[in-house]
Amino acid sequence: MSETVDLGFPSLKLVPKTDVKQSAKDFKTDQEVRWCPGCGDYAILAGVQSFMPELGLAKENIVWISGIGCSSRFPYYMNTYGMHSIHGRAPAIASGLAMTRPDLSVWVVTGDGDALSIGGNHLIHALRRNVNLKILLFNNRIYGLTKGQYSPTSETGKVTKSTPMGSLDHPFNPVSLAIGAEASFVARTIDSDRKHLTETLRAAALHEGTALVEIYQNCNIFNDGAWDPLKDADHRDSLTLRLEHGKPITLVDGSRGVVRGADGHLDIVDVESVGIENVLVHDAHRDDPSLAFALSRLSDSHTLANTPIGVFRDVRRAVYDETFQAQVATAKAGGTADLQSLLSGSDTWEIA
Amino acid sequence: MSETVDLGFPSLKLVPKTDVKQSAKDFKTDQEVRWCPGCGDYAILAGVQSFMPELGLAKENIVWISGIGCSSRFPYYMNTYGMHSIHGRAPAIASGLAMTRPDLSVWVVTGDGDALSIGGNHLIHALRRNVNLKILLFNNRIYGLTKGQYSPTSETGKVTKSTPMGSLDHPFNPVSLAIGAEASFVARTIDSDRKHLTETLRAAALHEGTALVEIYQNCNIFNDGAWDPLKDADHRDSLTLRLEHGKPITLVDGSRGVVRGADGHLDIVDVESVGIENVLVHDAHRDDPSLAFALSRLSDSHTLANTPIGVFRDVRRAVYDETFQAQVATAKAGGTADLQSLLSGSDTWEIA
Amino acid sequence: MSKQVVQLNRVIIRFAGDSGDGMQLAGDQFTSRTASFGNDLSTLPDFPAEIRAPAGTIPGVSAFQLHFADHDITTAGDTPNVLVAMNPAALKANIKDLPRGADIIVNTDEFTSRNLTKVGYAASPLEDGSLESYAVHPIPLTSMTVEALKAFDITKKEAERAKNMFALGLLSWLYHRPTEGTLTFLKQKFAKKPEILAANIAAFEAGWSYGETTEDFSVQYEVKPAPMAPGRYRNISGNLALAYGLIAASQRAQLPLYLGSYPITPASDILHELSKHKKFGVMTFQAEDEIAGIGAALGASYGGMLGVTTTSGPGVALKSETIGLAVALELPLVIVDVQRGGPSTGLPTKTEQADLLQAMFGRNGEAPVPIVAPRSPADCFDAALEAVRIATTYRTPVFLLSDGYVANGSEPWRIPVVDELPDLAVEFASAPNHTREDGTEEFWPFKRDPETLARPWAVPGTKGLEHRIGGIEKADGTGNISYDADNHDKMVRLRQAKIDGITVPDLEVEDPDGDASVLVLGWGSTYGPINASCQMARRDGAKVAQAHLRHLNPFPANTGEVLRRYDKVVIPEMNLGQLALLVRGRYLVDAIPYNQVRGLPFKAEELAGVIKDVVASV
Amino acid sequence: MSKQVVQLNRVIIRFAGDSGDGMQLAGDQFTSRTASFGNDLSTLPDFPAEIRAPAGTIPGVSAFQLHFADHDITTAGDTPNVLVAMNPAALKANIKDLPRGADIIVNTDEFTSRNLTKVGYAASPLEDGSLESYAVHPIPLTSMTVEALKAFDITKKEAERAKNMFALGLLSWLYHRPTEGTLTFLKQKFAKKPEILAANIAAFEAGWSYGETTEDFSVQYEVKPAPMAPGRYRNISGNLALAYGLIAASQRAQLPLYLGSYPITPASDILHELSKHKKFGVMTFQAEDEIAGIGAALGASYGGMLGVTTTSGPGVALKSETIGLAVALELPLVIVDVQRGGPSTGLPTKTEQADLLQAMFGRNGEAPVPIVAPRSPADCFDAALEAVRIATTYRTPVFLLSDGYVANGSEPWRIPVVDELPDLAVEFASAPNHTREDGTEEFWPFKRDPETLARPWAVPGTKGLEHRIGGIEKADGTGNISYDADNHDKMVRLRQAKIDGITVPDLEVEDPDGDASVLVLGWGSTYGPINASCQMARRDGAKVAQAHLRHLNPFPANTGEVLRRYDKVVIPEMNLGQLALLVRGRYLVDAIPYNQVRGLPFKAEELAGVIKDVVASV
Ligand SMILES: Cc1ncc(C[n+]2csc(CCOP(=O)(O)OP(=O)(O)O)c2C)c(N)n1
Ligand SMILES: Cc1ncc(C[n+]2csc(CCOP(=O)(O)OP(=O)(O)O)c2C)c(N)n1
Ligand code: SF4
Ligand code: SF4
Ligand SMILES: [Mg+2]
Ligand SMILES: [Mg+2]
Repeated sequence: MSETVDLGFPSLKLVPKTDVKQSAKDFKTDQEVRWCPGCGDYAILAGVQSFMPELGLAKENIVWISGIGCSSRFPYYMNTYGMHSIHGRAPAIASGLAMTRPDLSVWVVTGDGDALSIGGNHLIHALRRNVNLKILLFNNRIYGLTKGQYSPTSETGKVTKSTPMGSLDHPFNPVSLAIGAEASFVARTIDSDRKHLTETLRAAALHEGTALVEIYQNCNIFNDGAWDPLKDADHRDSLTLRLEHGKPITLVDGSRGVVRGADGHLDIVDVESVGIENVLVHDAHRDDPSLAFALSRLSDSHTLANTPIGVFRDVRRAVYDETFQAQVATAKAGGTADLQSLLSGSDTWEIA
Repeated sequence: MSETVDLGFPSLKLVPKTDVKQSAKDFKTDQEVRWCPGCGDYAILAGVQSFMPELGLAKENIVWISGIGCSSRFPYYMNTYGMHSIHGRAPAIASGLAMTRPDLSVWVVTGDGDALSIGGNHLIHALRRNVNLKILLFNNRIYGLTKGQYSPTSETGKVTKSTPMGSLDHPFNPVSLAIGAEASFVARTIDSDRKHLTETLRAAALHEGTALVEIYQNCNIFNDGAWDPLKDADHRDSLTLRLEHGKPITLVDGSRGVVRGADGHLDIVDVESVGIENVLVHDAHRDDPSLAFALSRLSDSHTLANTPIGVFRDVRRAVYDETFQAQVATAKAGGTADLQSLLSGSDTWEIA
Repeated sequence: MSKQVVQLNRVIIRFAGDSGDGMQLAGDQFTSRTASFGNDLSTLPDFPAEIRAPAGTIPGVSAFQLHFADHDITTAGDTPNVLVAMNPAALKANIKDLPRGADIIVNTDEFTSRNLTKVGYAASPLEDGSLESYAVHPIPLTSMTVEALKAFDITKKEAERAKNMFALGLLSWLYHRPTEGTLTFLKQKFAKKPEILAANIAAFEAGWSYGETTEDFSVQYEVKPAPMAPGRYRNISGNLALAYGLIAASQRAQLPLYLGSYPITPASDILHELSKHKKFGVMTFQAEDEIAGIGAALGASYGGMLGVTTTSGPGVALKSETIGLAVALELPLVIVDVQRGGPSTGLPTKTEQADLLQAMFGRNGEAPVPIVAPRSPADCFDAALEAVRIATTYRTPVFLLSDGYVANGSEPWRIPVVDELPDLAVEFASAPNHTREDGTEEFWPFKRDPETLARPWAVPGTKGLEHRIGGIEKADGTGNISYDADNHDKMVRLRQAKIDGITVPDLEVEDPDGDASVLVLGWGSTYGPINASCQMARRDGAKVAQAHLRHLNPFPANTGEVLRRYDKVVIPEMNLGQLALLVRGRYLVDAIPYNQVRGLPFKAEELAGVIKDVVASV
Repeated sequence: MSKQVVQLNRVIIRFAGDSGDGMQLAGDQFTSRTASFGNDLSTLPDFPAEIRAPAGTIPGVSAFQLHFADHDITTAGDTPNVLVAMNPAALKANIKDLPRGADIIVNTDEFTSRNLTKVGYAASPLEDGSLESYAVHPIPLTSMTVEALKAFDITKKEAERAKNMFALGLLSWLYHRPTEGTLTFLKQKFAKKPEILAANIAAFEAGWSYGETTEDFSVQYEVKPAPMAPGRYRNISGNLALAYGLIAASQRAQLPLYLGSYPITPASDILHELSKHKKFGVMTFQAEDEIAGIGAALGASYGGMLGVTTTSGPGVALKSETIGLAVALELPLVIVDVQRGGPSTGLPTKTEQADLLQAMFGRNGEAPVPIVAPRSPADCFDAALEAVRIATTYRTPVFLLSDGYVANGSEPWRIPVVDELPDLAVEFASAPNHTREDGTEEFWPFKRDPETLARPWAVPGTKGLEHRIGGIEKADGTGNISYDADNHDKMVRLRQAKIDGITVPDLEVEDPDGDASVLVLGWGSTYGPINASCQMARRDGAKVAQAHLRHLNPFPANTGEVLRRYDKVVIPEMNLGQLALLVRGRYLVDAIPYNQVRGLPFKAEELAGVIKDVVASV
């Protein structure tokens, strides 16, 4: 694993550094991993475990908090502090921890049901507050742990145990939702693409504030192949749009790219016909989230054509835990805290 | 009140029509209105009561459902069916009613705390599902009923009882949030502008599916003047952007208008300098919500400069209650429902 | 070769293997055949919370137990006569439950040293003599299955997967089970995969033949059909019976059924089942969470549907506030709680009875809710009808308190004749119910029926009855908001009186000799084990009576009187004494709680011991 | 003109007017002066749920009652000696509580025919003789105030608003109250509005002078200071005392206080208060809902903070699931429930004790939580310290069960000396606590302290103690996930034993003559009324003892023994008998519940009657 000092991770500036060399193995626990063989969660776990040393943090200052779902078993397998909480509430619990303990690096693992169904409210509020949390949303478009009901990201018409005639709900686009909820950082990556996963985790870790990373994850038992078009070697490069700050936004195979149409909306056209210099250049740091939002709308929820992968948005704005702690510090600096005089107040009388 | 037959209200096609001529008075109840004198809720109530006859519906087929908050007292004052439920849950309760009773016109009244704080999750899910509900969100940027704590729409830095040193949260923009949550109809209007309020209610009523109407409302007790810049005659016309489908988007006074900048994002410029023909024309019916989203970002949360008012987005997509009822109808058409044979199943034996 | 046939009264079989070994399926099939053969039976599936827990580990073991007999039985049995152990973990996890002499069929292919170490066996129990008090049948199930299927055009993995069918075939032979149903089932299941179908059938037949040919099995057993009341029967699980009960109630009430639910183990199957029956007008809505689920159901009830919500304990906790609203609104609503091990996430796939007090009291303020609990899988059907009767008659939310054991267990069910089911017809309000002093008529949403104390159910769309309801205290009668002190006191008492006044059948006592001095009182799924244990205790001379509460709120009117008839009352519960607290507090009877919180039903024999001790102490 | 001065032992004053009339403020000021004058006192604010309910209506009446005396008192009093009625609604709403001969000061300006009709007075009660058994003082309060302020540069509306100061001035004169504090208060309040300040002072003085000059008042009253234990005193309300108690506990425990909360009446003021004290390291977080509020608090507790959440009944319902998680995680957490009228939204601004059973049982599974309840406003301070002691010592969520009466009422409080407060120091785990067979050391998050059964609190950031916790059942000791049946049973019992084993002080009995045959048992805010009623009953010769439970779970060890000492036990509660159920169920004592659910505290006299009846029946 590469040196860690360079990156600096401003978001983790208050977290103690490790003084030993770490490897992925240091982040493994002795607990048996209880996912189905072949589950995409394994790849994500391995990716995270090998990325962790890069942070260079004291292991004991890292905390993983999850809700409930297959994905939410994650903390048991990370040899750091961890809490497997209750369904949907991890962002709230993690917020309380992160706000009060700036010396910790707090990570949340959640699923498409956990984060977007029961936990939707906590998620959008964490995003707008911009608490220093890194939220990994494992999206398999299904409820895994409860054995396969459709989820808020399932495509309309999905036949599941609870929807034998097909689901009716229009799915959320987690990236659009997050941007609408004032997110300062939103990215998307894929379980099977280790390199991209690592890059994305790094970008999230570097971000100051809440970072939401949507990870397309395969549930091979209840929704096998949900993301196959983006994975199989024959199609993926012609379906996936790579978002890289400062680079033109094109499909991985370079054939088609994103341009701004006459009426302002984004089109996907043949790169050759317009010239690469006319392809929209990605700007993840724009204050105005409208471009990021527009990019999030390019993909087709059924065919997955034109699915952007990478960092949609990454901007710096006030971080909740910082301002939260700053108010306490200001108050403390403003005078001594004398409990006795607080209790007494100003209006007292004496009985002899 | 004008004739009603013309409008047709496709969203209400299954709701029985009235055969008597109604007036605002028909929608008043005998209950004393319990808002503070001067509260913006009065104006909205009056506006709604005088709009109602336009729908031409049988009064008994209209239902108002609310959560908890000052605004949520609304149903008590509407002489229709109504339920004052619990904090944040009105969209869920109303969804159950609307889904099962296509013959009803179901309206939800909620506040910025009720809808966006405790009720955020139900709101975003109602929007993505597109249940045939009209949701009026009274936004006074404060918790009124609990006596003045900041709300999810309060500007950052707001000093309230719970935030003596100023609030830290970055506010939600309800329109952006709704669009991120896949809303098919989003509009904004102001309590004091009766004409615009009525127009907006009409547009919402015409919409098939969930319509979210954000109404800027003054709480003269705990957040007096929150929207004053958009109300007082001296400033409002130079701060408010009027959104009207098919018309160029300009400030009400016409001085400045919205144009698409070179890098694609929206700018507000002197109309004279660019010419009115170059000002962006509003298109509320675009499938792609990106323009509506970009428009929602134009206003400044503190100064209220460039606040768009009107219908941001109004598109037709599958309406949940329709598809919901259609599945039931299809199933019913597909065979007779024989309870006895259901109970028996296929694997039985007889004991003589 | 025709073998000796031994007649047995009853048999307990436990299938155990990895989560992926198909034990639940094998168990289900054996059960279905046993049912249609006419035995009485009772089943107990027991599986881990993970979808596929780690292979070969003890926590990963998935088991299915079946008890069948030529007479009336009420439990899935304590100690298996036969254990099918697909791997060392399955053996280790289950051996302690086996009586000496029990048959153990082991899949020797899995007894590799790696698998043995994984579960902490130093040496193979098949070889170290530790199993000598059992009748061990070591069979290379996997390889024999693969061998039998080598002619088929399927992968090795697919072939290996059919080993559960081999085991099922063997067991079916051993207990003389009919085979046709299993074949029909396989044909349906693999209709679209003919090769796999053929392979599974072949595996099943190979297992059957193996039994017939191997010398390892010298006898074949037979369990005669049990005498049952005449009628048509089927086998049914609790969740299925509960779903059918709700559908039947909806039909009998002529109210469309609307389910608002959020998936949670072990309740999800009710959602799954109900969502299949749209043709009965059943509407199901998978909501964003439990709160929305019950909210939508309440909204539907308000609109005149039969609103239902299904969940388990953690979901009930989330629904509490809305249940309180339903109490205040006085609208019908059925809340199904399929209890599981707690607290918190607890043991999601295990059973427990620890939500009784949550159901009674888990809301702010005085908010009484009736509670009905089924006693067995088939009884879920009747209990559902009863819950609906109470909800619609009294305009109140009702708890239907099932549990994991009842929900997943199954038993034979005499199929009811639809026309004989209770008539649950409901009347909506259609006209004003109050005359003002000036003679004008008006509608009072909180004017009560003098007998039931129920308020009128006036659904939107009813002309002239427009009114508003809400969670704030309402004036008696008019339903307008009221902060009046006396009115509040009155309304609190009226709501309580309404629930207290619900007519429920008297508590019945089973005391064959009529001279018992000790009463065993239970509720819910403990019925079976308590019944079995009382029978055992009686066989050993103990004078003991049994009574079982279906209604936990209100209690039957004669409850106090019944309890006071006995010197001692024992209350066995799968919690720390919840019914005991209620009964003691209400009737001041020094009831003795006997509690286990093991995620599993009581063992009848153990419970019989407890009962005999109490009887002896009188 | 100097008037006759009459000495009184005690006085009860009730201020009543529209929500906008400033009655709460006038009452508060009168109370503060009375407190610093040295009387014992007790207050009862009573206001509608609306911010400004409709003017002139009965539901819109806002009242403030103060009872003060030259001796120890414990209630805000039953029957006011003086009523200040700012309008006809205030008169009508309160007249029934007045004893004959009571003084009524009415603002005649508001007795217009429109206002009279609004509340259903056919004729003016000031003129129709209906008030002849009272001493009515008709005063045009509004116009006199406006008149007195005509020199000021303020609007008429502003002048009218000062009428509460006129009334306060008059009452202050009537009861010889010091004036300085009121002037200081006004100076602070209107520091930025000098004209308004001057006007308010002028109004106050005008009221005072009016008393002195008018012939309507011929006597002035004096109530001597009450003898109290030596020390420095202040007046304090329950919510404030509770907030201070939490801050003090945080300081004494050296744990930063973290409040995660969502506003709700009547608990919001605790959030407001705590948010002012960041300099004590107090952190407050207004969350998006109750679930997030408790979630964040639990997260903070996990991180080593003193996690607290504050709410009222409907909020508790929402927090239930997370409370269950806290029970499973065994982390300290204080849950403050300021009870209000229920069920559902109920009566948000009124008091009730109907959340006791919710606090006990409102969660799935066996999830015991200790409960502490303050008995009076000042006692909230001590109760908060006690709740924190239990939470941190036993690593458990704890309920602190206040109510609207205690929260908003106030009384004199002897200011504690900080150094004499209990030491609540906590030790975090810092090293491994278990030695493996091979001699290596490791950390077991669920290895318990043998005495308290508490598990170690190992906060993130502690090197070498990395571990994972969660809501699934954990293996005893290691804390690893465990689905084992025996382990679950053991863990359920261990969690229960931990709570049952909490050391709490014995229940004390107050029985001055030591020969009582009847015990009155209470909990929470009923202390004052029960105490007063027992004193009344004793004065009338009834032999009665009083005991009051501060700890509702676990009960003090001697509770059963105490209860059994008496022929009869009466349990008065502002619910339908919740403590009574627990006590009866636990101790099989035939305790007699006496219940009122009126949103208001018991009246001592009424309760004394009940007690005397019971004593007479023995
Ligand atoms: C309060 C509550 N409601 C419901 C459940 C049941 N439940 C557990 S996980 C889950 C959904 C899991 O879906 P997702 O978050 O997508 O995770 P996955 O299993 O797919 O990784 C549900 C409904 C629960 N544990 N708690
Ligand atoms: C479960 C629950 N939590 C909290 C409350 C207290 N509460 C009532 S209204 C409200 C906020 C109201 O704000 P908003 O929705 O903006 O309505 P407004 O009063 O401003 O119209 C709160 C916190 C409650 N009634 N129920
Ligand atoms: S059910 Fe799906 S998501 Fe869950 S562990 Fe198995 S493969 Fe993974
Ligand atoms: S508090 Fe504010 S929002 Fe509520 S009624 Fe009064 S003015 Fe209106
Ligand atoms: Mg999922
Ligand atoms: Mg508001």
